[in-house]
Amino acid sequence: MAKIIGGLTTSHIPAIGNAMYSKLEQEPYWKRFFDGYEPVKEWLDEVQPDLAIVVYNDHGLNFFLNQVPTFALGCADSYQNDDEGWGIPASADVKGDAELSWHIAETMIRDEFDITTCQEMKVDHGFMVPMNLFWRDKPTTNWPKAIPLAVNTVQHPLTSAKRCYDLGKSLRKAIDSYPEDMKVVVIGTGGLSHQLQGERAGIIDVDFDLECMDKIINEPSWMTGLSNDYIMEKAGTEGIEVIMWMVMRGALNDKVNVLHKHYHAPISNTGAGVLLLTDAE
Amino acid sequence: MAKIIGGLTTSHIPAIGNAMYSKLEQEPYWKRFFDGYEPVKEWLDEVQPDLAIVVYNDHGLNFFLNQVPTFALGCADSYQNDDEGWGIPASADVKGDAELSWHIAETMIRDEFDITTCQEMKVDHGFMVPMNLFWRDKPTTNWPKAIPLAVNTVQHPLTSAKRCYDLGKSLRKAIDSYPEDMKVVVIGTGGLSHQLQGERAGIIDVDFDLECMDKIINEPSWMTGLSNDYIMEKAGTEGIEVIMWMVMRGALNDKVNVLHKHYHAPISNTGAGVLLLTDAE
Amino acid sequence: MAWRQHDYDEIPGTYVFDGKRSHSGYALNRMAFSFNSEANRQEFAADMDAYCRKYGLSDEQREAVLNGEFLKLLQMGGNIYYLAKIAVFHGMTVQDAGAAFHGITTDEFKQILLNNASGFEERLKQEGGFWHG
Amino acid sequence: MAWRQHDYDEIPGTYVFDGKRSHSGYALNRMAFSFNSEANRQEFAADMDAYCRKYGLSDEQREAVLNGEFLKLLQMGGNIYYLAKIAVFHGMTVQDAGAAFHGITTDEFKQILLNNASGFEERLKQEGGFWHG
Ligand SMILES: [Fe+3]
Ligand SMILES: [Fe+3]
Repeated sequence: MAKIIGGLTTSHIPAIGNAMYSKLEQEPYWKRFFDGYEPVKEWLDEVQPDLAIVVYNDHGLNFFLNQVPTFALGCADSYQNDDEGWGIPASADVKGDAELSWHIAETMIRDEFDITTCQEMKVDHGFMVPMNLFWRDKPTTNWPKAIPLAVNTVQHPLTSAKRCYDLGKSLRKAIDSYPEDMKVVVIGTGGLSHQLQGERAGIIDVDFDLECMDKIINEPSWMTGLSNDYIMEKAGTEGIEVIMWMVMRGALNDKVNVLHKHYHAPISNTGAGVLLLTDAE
Repeated sequence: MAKIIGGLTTSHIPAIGNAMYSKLEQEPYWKRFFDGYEPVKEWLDEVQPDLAIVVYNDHGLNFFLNQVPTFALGCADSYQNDDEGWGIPASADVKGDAELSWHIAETMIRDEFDITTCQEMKVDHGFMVPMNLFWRDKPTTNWPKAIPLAVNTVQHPLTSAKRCYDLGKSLRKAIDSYPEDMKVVVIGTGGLSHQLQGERAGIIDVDFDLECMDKIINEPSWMTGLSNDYIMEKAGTEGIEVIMWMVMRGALNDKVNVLHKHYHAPISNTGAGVLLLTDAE
Repeated sequence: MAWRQHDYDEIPGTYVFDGKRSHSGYALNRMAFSFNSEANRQEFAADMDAYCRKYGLSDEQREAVLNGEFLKLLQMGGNIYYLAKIAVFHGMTVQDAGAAFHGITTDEFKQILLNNASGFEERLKQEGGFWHG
Repeated sequence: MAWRQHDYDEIPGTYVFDGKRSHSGYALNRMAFSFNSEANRQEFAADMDAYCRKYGLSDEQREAVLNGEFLKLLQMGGNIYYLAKIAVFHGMTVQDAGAAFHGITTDEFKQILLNNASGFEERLKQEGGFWHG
């Protein structure tokens, strides 16, 4: 049977992608940030997951505003990165698993989530930066397979932290009922506090970020009780991405073990948090 | 305040569009079918709705299989018909109401429906045939505004009759809370029994169709209790479209007045039902 | 890994268009979707074989397209609404396709439809309540 | 009919990208989306004014694009992720844009970020539990 062996979180901003592309990991500005991923990489090396479910938002590569799905699930055998307008060369394709994707789609729709199924899907930095952060030291052929799960955090009205958490529970049900032996990790990406736009640009709220990290670990119901307005007020309009971490959290047990936590700020305009959680009893 | 003044249902198959385009309404094959719309047209003439919400499915015009939303709501100021591959000239654009659409989107997403918002949307025969059936005698400039609400009934897994009914309730809430004075009708389209594909093509199940019509009027909980497998077994794989009638039903009161009902079969491959319902106390 | 089974797989003569079918028919349906454009229809009509190859159809799919074998196309992942866009080139309507699925003439197929619906006006009377017409 | 008000409209210096904004900025964002393609970027760079007209921007939007006035573009319905695709042509990063929103230099903006985060390592210690680094 398939099994979720862990939940990870990370920021996914393009600046991190640029830093990796330009090999700045050991520069003073970046070193402490990148060091925070080393224990997770070691753990991944040890457990060798077969597949990663990457919960992220598209920022205008695959989805334009003509058609914005609240939840979109990749249902293809591979996913393409592409030019987002900055001329950065596209990464290699990431291998998917269409059978598992459709099984997840069936479970989620039966659980009354109104997802969009995507048999072709370009994946932007929101997906590629996390994959690179966790697996860049390996040849692409050794990467696990991946399934993109895109959450709309761009075009309001947005779904809620609670709905994301509930979607995670449905995702868990889907994985637990998949008959193939597979080790799966779920990666919640985006956040933490940042606001890119307007006269309020530049928000970083360390207190809020640390409270989120603590509550996501120990008291997810605190997070599911927050309104989007409240999160945006505290963490900035782009900080709302943190609701995607709740999909990962919903896919784990009520109680979790914290194998790793890390926080750094600022990275570009953002407070950056890393978690590695596994099911406790 | 805006108000839902009635719920309508109709089939939407291309053959009906062809018959109107070729002016076959008085031919023996078609006459009884088209006669069934006359009382509804008279009622519409009398009540003059400002806007129609058309619940339909796209059959491969706006949505390809690369990206199939379970529920997609038009959020534009106008909607375009276009060539579906048969070379039939496109109808005139239909005027939308983006403000109301976004209000509906906000309500539905708050109510935990994971809809896709569409600021550009081509509308196929599933949308145009019903509009033409009800308003073709008027110049397009005198048509009400319309908002397309597309339900995936093509790419399985599909949502359920129950979920459609619940979406209708959220739609009702949205209309009831919209501050502008507007008279709105909700049109559930598609069905009734038909199967276009496979060695079982040609299903028409009059008993099931009439039972559906009766239960949709008097006992919607019967319909919400049906599985998609059961509906497809009885009404054919394309007969599953009847779940879209439940969005209309959910938008009305528990008890309704039947101002009109009509049934005819076969029309092309289909059992064709018409309903005009209004809220009872 | 095998695709999962579903209860609806048991319905005879029926090809529920689920992920498995859509996955196997993706190139075929993608080609059919392109026929929404008149320019593409002309290109296809001019050289159907080349157009099928351009869209990456399997050999079996390509042959079935060229021969207008719609039951085969259905079994190879064609969706009925997309197949309708291909049927046009064989001068076929959905009713002709329905007949082809049965291996009968269109007139015979239409008779089945009439038979299936026969007596519906009497049923309306039995049903009671007001019915228009 | 006026667009409905929202609680988030009260957050100062913040332009929540909702239906109202997206509706007013649709042509602008559509143009920015086209910059995902290198060919389109070249066409835009060759004649920005003509390209803006081709995409149906309002006069105010077009002028703000040409002048790189990103606060105005935000106020006229530009989405920040799409504006980032336009900022490239003015040699600007999101941090430069952030500074522009404040009317300060990028170095000053970066200092604000550092100030906002300052002392976070001490906070981690206060927070207790194991933290890496
Ligand atoms: Fe992001
Ligand atoms: Fe239909």
